[in-house]
This record gives sequence, structure tokens and C-alpha cells, in this order.
Amino acid sequence: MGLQPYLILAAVLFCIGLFGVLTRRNAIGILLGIELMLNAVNVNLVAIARYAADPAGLVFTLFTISITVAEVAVGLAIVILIFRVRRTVEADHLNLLKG
Amino acid sequence: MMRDVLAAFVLLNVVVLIVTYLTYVERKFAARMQSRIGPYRVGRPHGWLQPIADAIKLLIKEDIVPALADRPVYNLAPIVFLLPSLLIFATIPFAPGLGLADLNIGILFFLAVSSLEIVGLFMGGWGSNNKYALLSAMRAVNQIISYEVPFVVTALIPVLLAGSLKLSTIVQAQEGLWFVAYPVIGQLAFVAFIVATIASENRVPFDILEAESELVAGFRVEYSGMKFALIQLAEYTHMFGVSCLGALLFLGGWLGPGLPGWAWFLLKALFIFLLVTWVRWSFVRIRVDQILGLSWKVLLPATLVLLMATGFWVALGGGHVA
Amino acid sequence: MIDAGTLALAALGLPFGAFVLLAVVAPLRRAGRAAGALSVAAVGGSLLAALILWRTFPEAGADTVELAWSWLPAEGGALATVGVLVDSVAAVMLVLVALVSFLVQLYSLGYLEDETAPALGRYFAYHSLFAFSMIGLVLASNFLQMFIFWELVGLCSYLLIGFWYAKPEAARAAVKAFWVTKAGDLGFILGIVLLWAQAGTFGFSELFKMADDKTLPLGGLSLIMFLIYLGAVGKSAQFPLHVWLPDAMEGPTPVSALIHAATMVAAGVYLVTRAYPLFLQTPDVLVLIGWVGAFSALLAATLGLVQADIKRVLAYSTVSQLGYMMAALGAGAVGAGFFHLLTHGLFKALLFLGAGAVIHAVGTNDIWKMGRLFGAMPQTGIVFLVGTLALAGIWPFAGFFSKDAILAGVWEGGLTVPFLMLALTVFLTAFYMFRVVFVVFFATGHAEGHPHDPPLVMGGPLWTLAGLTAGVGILFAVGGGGEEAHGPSWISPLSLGLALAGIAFAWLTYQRRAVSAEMLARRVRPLYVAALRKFWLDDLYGGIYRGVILGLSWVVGWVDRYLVDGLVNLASAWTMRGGDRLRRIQTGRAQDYLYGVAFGLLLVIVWSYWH
Amino acid sequence: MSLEAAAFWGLALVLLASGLAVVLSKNLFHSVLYLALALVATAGLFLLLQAEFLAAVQILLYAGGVITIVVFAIVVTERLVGERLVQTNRGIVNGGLVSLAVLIAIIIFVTRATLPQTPPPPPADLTQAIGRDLLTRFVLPFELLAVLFLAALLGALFFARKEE
Repeated sequence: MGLQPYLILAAVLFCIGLFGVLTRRNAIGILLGIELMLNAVNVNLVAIARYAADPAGLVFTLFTISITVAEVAVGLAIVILIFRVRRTVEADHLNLLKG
Repeated sequence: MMRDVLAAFVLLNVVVLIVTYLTYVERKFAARMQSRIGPYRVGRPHGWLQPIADAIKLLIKEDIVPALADRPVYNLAPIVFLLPSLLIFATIPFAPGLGLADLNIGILFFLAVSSLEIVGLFMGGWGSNNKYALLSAMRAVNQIISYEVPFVVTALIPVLLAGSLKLSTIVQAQEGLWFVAYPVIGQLAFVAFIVATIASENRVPFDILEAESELVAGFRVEYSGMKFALIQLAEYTHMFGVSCLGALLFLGGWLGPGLPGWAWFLLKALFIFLLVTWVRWSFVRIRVDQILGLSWKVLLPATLVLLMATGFWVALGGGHVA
Repeated sequence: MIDAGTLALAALGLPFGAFVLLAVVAPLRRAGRAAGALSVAAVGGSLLAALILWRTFPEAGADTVELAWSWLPAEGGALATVGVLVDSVAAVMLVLVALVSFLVQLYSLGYLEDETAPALGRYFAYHSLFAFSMIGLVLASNFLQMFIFWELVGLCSYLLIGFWYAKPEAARAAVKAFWVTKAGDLGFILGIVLLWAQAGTFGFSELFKMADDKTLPLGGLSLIMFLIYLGAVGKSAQFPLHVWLPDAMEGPTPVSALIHAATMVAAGVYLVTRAYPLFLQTPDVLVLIGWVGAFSALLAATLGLVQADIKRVLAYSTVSQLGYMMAALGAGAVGAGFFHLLTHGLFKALLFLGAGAVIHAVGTNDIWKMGRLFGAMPQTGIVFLVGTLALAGIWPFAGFFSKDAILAGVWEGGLTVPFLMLALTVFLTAFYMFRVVFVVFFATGHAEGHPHDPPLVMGGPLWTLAGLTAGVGILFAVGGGGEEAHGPSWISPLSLGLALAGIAFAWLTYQRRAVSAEMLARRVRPLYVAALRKFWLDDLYGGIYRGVILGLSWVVGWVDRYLVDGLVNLASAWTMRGGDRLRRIQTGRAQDYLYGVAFGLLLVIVWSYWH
Repeated sequence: MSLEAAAFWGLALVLLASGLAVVLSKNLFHSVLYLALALVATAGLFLLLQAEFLAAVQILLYAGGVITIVVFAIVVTERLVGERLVQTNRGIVNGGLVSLAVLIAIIIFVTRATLPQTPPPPPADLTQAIGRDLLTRFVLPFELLAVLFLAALLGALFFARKEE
């Protein structure tokens, strides 16, 4: 089996995640979409590492996984904080940055 | 291929049988500690048919689903809860060559799969749509996040000493000296491991998630019949699995004179199981904040320091680096 | 026999262990005296290791022992190594450092008995850190590691000068010491990095080998060595960066004895000694070192004449003696300079500890508030006298031989003018030191209270150092004056004569009052005033700061306020109008921005089709 | 069809289906569960690619860590047993179009590239290789990761502290 199916699978997964991030109303839902996108990236990295016989890709997957965990922890801390203050996690209502 | 499937099937049944009788062992043990007799009537004189009777009783009970439950989640929860508990046995070597798959990342596989259990637990708590169940699941998340980290860290100490993630290699490295007898490091790590084990099994004194007097029966309060049986089975299977891990990591697995390897192994696992049970029936429950504080303020720093010390020790030439 | 590397590591590790224990185990630290005992025990162990190392060194077949571990792994080999490098210089220096540290810590137990327990614990934690850092500096096997320890001792110096941080002068002095030495350190690290860029290594052994084989690229080496020397200028308080050392006397006296007399300030000299094979490649820098050293010696000696604070006199004499060492190094007499470093370490620590005993007994630093103390504190008087004689360079004390060797070395090195400065300094040194001795111990006047000799825990170190100061000298006197002094035969009588003249002059002025000090001051009024004002150097630095920097800031401020702001205001007016139109794009919803990201991604992909 | 290909297509099907469910499900809790499924399926893909170590890490950190934290956040933000938060999607057409455009662009890109058809033989001990690379070639990123974690830790502490 070639590398191509893996890359295409990752691309589809990435776009599903992108779709989720673009359309979800709930901040947590958006985070879930981001997780999917990152996951797609990991699939790419591991697949390419396998086919290029270079562990660099695996090392970087390790990095992305651990960074994602940290990101989720902080991201959700922010979500909870927003909820505490504004009693909502609807992304539509979170427009304090509005110009 | 067919051989593997067959082996898996046999293993599954053996494990389930052992676990079924573990409940019996625990009940008898607890009864002795409290000067009672324990199960007695079914299968006189020692009540040795009691687990079978229990299983049959639960199987023929009516399956109740709460009206407001999140049905698919509620129904799937026991299975999701049970699966990881059974999967962890895939990598456990019972004796040299006796085991399904002796992965070269065995211990990591064990830790990873057993961490999935929380998903099933939470599905049950959430799906029941019951405030006790949900509170219990919340507490479980708190506690398991807190104790997962020290648990992994203590499990890494034997890994460092043996220089391998492969469970059979870790056991082989203990030829001559079990890691529990390793000077200083071994004992401290073992104590930390037992504490983290008790917490990860949600046993007294860390059983806040099913604290009967507060939460009725915790996340499984709405379950009955077969599903309840599955949850119980999963819990005891997990306990047995962790006991096996402890036997592998610290007590030298199948190593021992005279008896065949698998017998030694099971005895050691039983020993850890009884140790935990002994703690369970001896202590009182402590508060949620105390449990979390113990994990983050005492256990985690202590195990991290221990891990660092082990690292230095190994770097200086101790250990069995391959 | 334990091998040298292990011993060196033990000497290094013990104080570090003590420091970590004291830093981590708070109850132990707060216990005060227990912390002190631990720290003293650790550094005592270091001393033992150092002594064994010194006695058994050099081992058969190797005159340097190097242990190295690679550090900072990178593609294409490790970037640097850490390790210990022991040779005869390091071994001797190690003994000095461990010895003085040990004695001073012991002494501190008595000197600081009035401190609260937590403060005492903190003091000893710093001391342990200092001992570790200084030993690490001595044993460093490469420039990078040396720099790290160099900064660590600087940090300890800062912490210990500011030990009484509630006292504003102490806090200010700590900061001043920190910044002034940092100015030198900046040069040091620049030099190291440039050297690395040139030679590709930090390691001493490799660099010396390259210097030996003439493979060291010489282009720009003068600049590099000058920059490295700047570090030594800051640490060893050479002109013009000497201003921090007198102020550093705000710290506890044992600290002054240890850090600002015997060990840390000598680190600069040690650095030059250590890197001497490299300095040899750049004779112009060496000449500069010689001149600056001699000038520092003379300048500090004149400043020492007018101080009323006993510790400040000693501080200036430290600067002066460091100048001697540097001058010797500059003239090529490495052995003499290093020898003086050792003897000076002993007798200056002795002097400071003696001064500390006096201060402890009298409760003031001002020499005019003391007097006739010899009767009350005979032991202190005797040891102080021993130290003073050594510092003045009187036969047969240790200072005589080392100073003699330096004078001979500088003369032989052909630096005539620096030689004259140093010779004059000999006279001045004897004069101002005996000024202190006569005023404090013999002349009229009386101290308040009932001063008495210090307790054994303080007296022990004093007598030990006094014995060593005298003993080393006698050893040399018997042994024939050392090998270094091979200058003309008239140098020894000259320096001895100058020193004796200085003592006699001081005796006339301050004991017999045959010469009036006031009249002397009037005669050389400009010089007297200048010395009182520290030759306006501190004022100059302050003035530079106030005049140049603040003036520049004012100009910059004006430019900023009117020219730049004018442009900015103009730009902002346009931006505001533009922004008002653009703000509609900014909805504040993260997802709308993500559309932008997605479009960007699309653009990148489409663009890549053509490439 | 070889066993490997069968496993790949099976996993791909699960992965994509659960991925779609993540972004389309109206029940946030179900979304998270589907995400867990997707993550486990990804771990399966890693196994297929002979990266067992990463598969284990993926499950341990993602499934054990991320999922737990997300669930936690859901419970906290839905006020324990409050009303079930029905979450909907907004601007489905726009989002769909943009995602589809990106997908098509990537697929064209991928199909135009020449990619290896067969994997090279797997290395002897990948775990060891990862470990060695982590502490030699990539030691700087590794150290930076530690700094990042420290920052994340401080950030989480900052957010979690009690309101004054």
C-alpha cells in the first residue's frame, strides 16, 4: 500500500475538522474540531515518517500530541473562565474583540 | 491467525473465571477480618458456588433503563467500561512465553488502555441522567486525572531500572533481586505504586466516587441486572489487571523456586490484591479535597523526585540497562 | 589511593550538597546554627579532599587530570563539555579556597552569633553556594563552565554584600557591586564567544594545545584577550572598575575576608593565570595588564591613606595588592603573581578577620573611635600585627617573598615606570597599614565598652591564618627565598627599606606625633582632597550617568515628543480613518477569522501549483 | 485485498464516520465520545504504520487526557445536571464550501506528487530510535517543550485561582 491513501485520509479528516471549527457555535465544539485537525496532521507525520524511514516525523508527532494536551488544558481553562464570567460558551456571543 | 483467536478466547475465559472467584476471595477475606463467616450456603461448606449463583441471579434480573437516560450512551457504557479491562491482559506475560502478545512497549500499552476506562465510567455516569451518578462520575474524573500521573511515574521506575518497556524484560531484569527489594528506590516506589493503585481502583480510602453514604452507589446507581454485572466484572478485572502489573513490576513476575511460573505469578498478583483489600477494609474514606491534595502535593512531587533519583542512579551505572 | 578526579569532584560536590540541603529543607535552614554546622562540615570535607589532592599531586605520568562529560549535544558533536581540570595551579588554589572558606565559616559562627536563626541559616546557605561556585571556578575545564561559576560567585557576592538587606547602604552596595562587575563580565562573555568562533572550542586543554602548536588563529586575538581581561578587571577590582570593592565592605566582615579579599576578587588573577598561554600570544594586552595593575596599586594605596573605616583601608589595600598581582602577570612573572595571590589570600583573610574581631569587640568601624586596644585584646593585636607585617612586606613574613618576587619580575619584564609605581606603593602600603595599627592598637584614645579577645571559634581561625602567614614566610626564609626572585640583588633591600621607612614614618606621625598629620595633609592638599573624594571616580561615574545619560535622554525625549510624535500623530490620524472603515471586518468572532486562515491556506496551495 | 489494506479501509471508515459525527452531532457529549472513537481509530492507524509507541502515547494522552478534560469542561459549563446543551452549526453552506475547496486543493496537490508505493522495511527498534532522536537531534525542541509546559501550567494556575 502506498503513501497516498494515508495522505488523502488525513486531508479529508483535516477538512472535516476545519468544517467543525468554522461552523460550530459552542466553544468546546470548536476545540473538538481543532483536535480533529491536529489529529489529521499527526496521521500525516506518522505516515510520512514510516515511508521516509526517518523517526523525525514520529518525534514531532510526540511533540504535537503533548502540546495538544497542554493546549486543551489551557483552552478549556479559558472556556470555563469565560463561562464563569459570561454564563455562556456560545462562540457567537464571545465577540469582545469586535472592532 | 486462528491460533491467536483461539488463544485469546481461552485467555478471556480464564481471566473472567479468575476474576469471578476474586469476588469470592474478597468476600471471604473481608468476612474473616470482621469475624464473620462470609458466603456459606451455596456450595456448602465454604460457599464456593456463591459467585456462580450471583452471576445467574444478575443475568435473569430485569434490565431497567431510566426514562430520561441517554439511551445509546447508557447502554454502551458497561461494554466500553469492560473492554479496556479485558484488553490489558493481552500484553501480560503469565510465564515465559505464556501470554498473548509480549509487546515491546507492553507497559505503555497497559497504561494507555487502562486509561480508556474512564470514558466508559463517565458514559455510565452521564447516560444515567441521575445527579448521584453524574456527581460520582465527576469525582471519578477528578480522582483519576490526579492519580494517573503518579501511577504512570511510579510504573516508570521499574522501566528505568530494567531499561525496557517490555514486561517480560522487566521481569527478567529482576532475576536475583526483585525490584521491591531494590535498596530504597524499590520500597518507596512500591508504596507509591500501591497508593496510586488503590486510588486508580477507587477503593477505600479513595472510594469517593461510590461513597455509599453520600452517592448511594455512585455512577452505577441506575444499573441493574446484566449491565450491573458487567460493570462489577469490569471493576474486578481491572483490579486483577493492576495486581498483575504490580506483580510484574515489583515482585518479579513468574520468578520463584519450585512452583511453575504461572503459579508464582498468580500468587503474587493475589498477594497484591489482598494487600489492597486489606487496606480497603481497614481504613475510613477521606474527603475529596484531601484525596486531590494528597495526589498533587505529596504523591506527585515525591514520585517525581524518586524518578529523578532513579534516573541519576541508572545514569551512574546502576540498573540493568540493556 | 583515590584518584585526583574523584577528589576534585568530592571537593566540588560537598558544598553543593550542603547548599541543596539548606535550600530545600527549610526547617534545617531556619535552625541557624545547625545549618552552620552542616555548611562548615561540608566545606571541611572539601578542605580535606583538597589537601589530599594537593599532597598526592601530580600523580605519576600526568601533570594535569581532566574529567569531561559532553554537554549540550547537538548535531555534529557536543557543543561544550563540563568537567574538572586539575593541574598544579588549580590544586594549590583549591587548597586556598577551601581553607579560607572553612576558616571563615567557622569564624562566622562566632561573629554572627547575634543574628536570628533564619538569617544565620540563609547566611550559611549562601556560603555553601559560594564555596561550591568558587571551587567550581577553580576546577573549571573550559571557559564556558568557568563563566557560569564566575557568574555564580558574582551572585553570591551580591547576596552576601546585601546580607543585611534592610540597611539601605548594604542594598545599594550589593547592587553597585553587581552592576560594576557585570560591566566587566559583558566583556568576558563576548571574549569567550568570539574565542569560540575563532577556535571552535571552549576547552582550556584544546586551546593551550593550539597555542602550543601555533595553530591558534591570531587575527583579532588581541581584542578577544582584552575582552576576557575586562572580566578580570571587573572581578579583581582593577582601575577603573575598582569602585565597587570599597562599598562591598557593607557586608558582614567574614564575607569581606572570604569573598572580597581572599578568593573571589582573586578570580580575575586566577583567570589570567589560567589562560596565560593564550595571553602570551598577545604581548600588547599583557603590557596593558601590567600598566593597569601598577596604576591600580598606586591609586588604591593613595586612597587607603585617608580612610577612617578600618575595613575600607583593607579594601583599598586589597585593590592595591591585586594590582601587584596583575602587574606581575603583565610583566610575565606568572609564578610571582600567583604566589602573591596565595600569600595575599592568607594574610588578607587574616587581616579582615582580625579587623572583624576588633569591630565585633568595639562595635564600630571608625579607627578614630578605637585606640590602645592592644592591652585589651592582645591576641587580636598580635595576629593583626602579623598580617600587617606580611602585607607591608617585612622579612620573614609571607608577603615579603611574594612582593619581592613581583618587584623583581616587573623589573625583569622591562616595565620601568610600573616598577617605580609599585616601589612607591610599597612605602605607601607600609605607611597606611601601620597608621591603622598604631591608631587602633597603640595610640591614645579609648574605645567604648570593654573590648576583649574573641571566643575560641573566632580565635582559632585567626591563629591558624597567622601561623600560616608566618610559617609560609619562614619556610621560604629557610628554604632560600624561592626560585622566582632572580632579579637584581638590590631589589630586596630596596623594598625592605621602603617598607621600613613607611613604618617609621607612620610611627612618627601617629604614635609619637612628631609629624603632624594635619600639616602633612595641608602640604599635599590637592592630593589629600582628591583622595578623600576617591579621585572623583565615583562622582565621575555618577556625573556620566546624570550628565550624559540624562542629557541624552532629555534630547531623545524632546525628539520623541515633538518630532516622532508629530509624525506618529499624523500617521495615526490617517490610520484612524482607515481603521474606521476596516473595523467592520473585525467581527470579534474567532470563526470569522478562521475563514481568513482557510483562504490563506487555499492561496498557499494554489500558489504552490506553479512552483 | 491484503489484510493491511482491509485494516486501513476499516479504520479509515471508522475515523471519517466518527469525525463527521464529531462535527455534526447535536449532543456535545456525544461529540466528545465520537472524538474518543476517532482518536482510538487514529491510534489503530499508527499501529498499522508500525508506530506502536505513538499509538500508546496517543491513547494515553489523547484519550486518557484530552477526553477527560473536555468532558470535565462540558460538565462544568452545563451546570451539572442542567438542560442538555443542544449545539447547532452555523453557516453550514459557507463552512462546507470553504472546507470542500481546501479538501479539493489538497487532494489535487497530493495526487500530482509522486509518492512512494511501498514502505521501506521497518526499522529494528522504533521506540529506541525515537528516544535517541529526542535527546540528540531534537534536544532543543524537547527542552523548549518543557518551557511550554511550564507556561501552560502557570496559565492553568492563573485561570484556576480563586477570584479575589
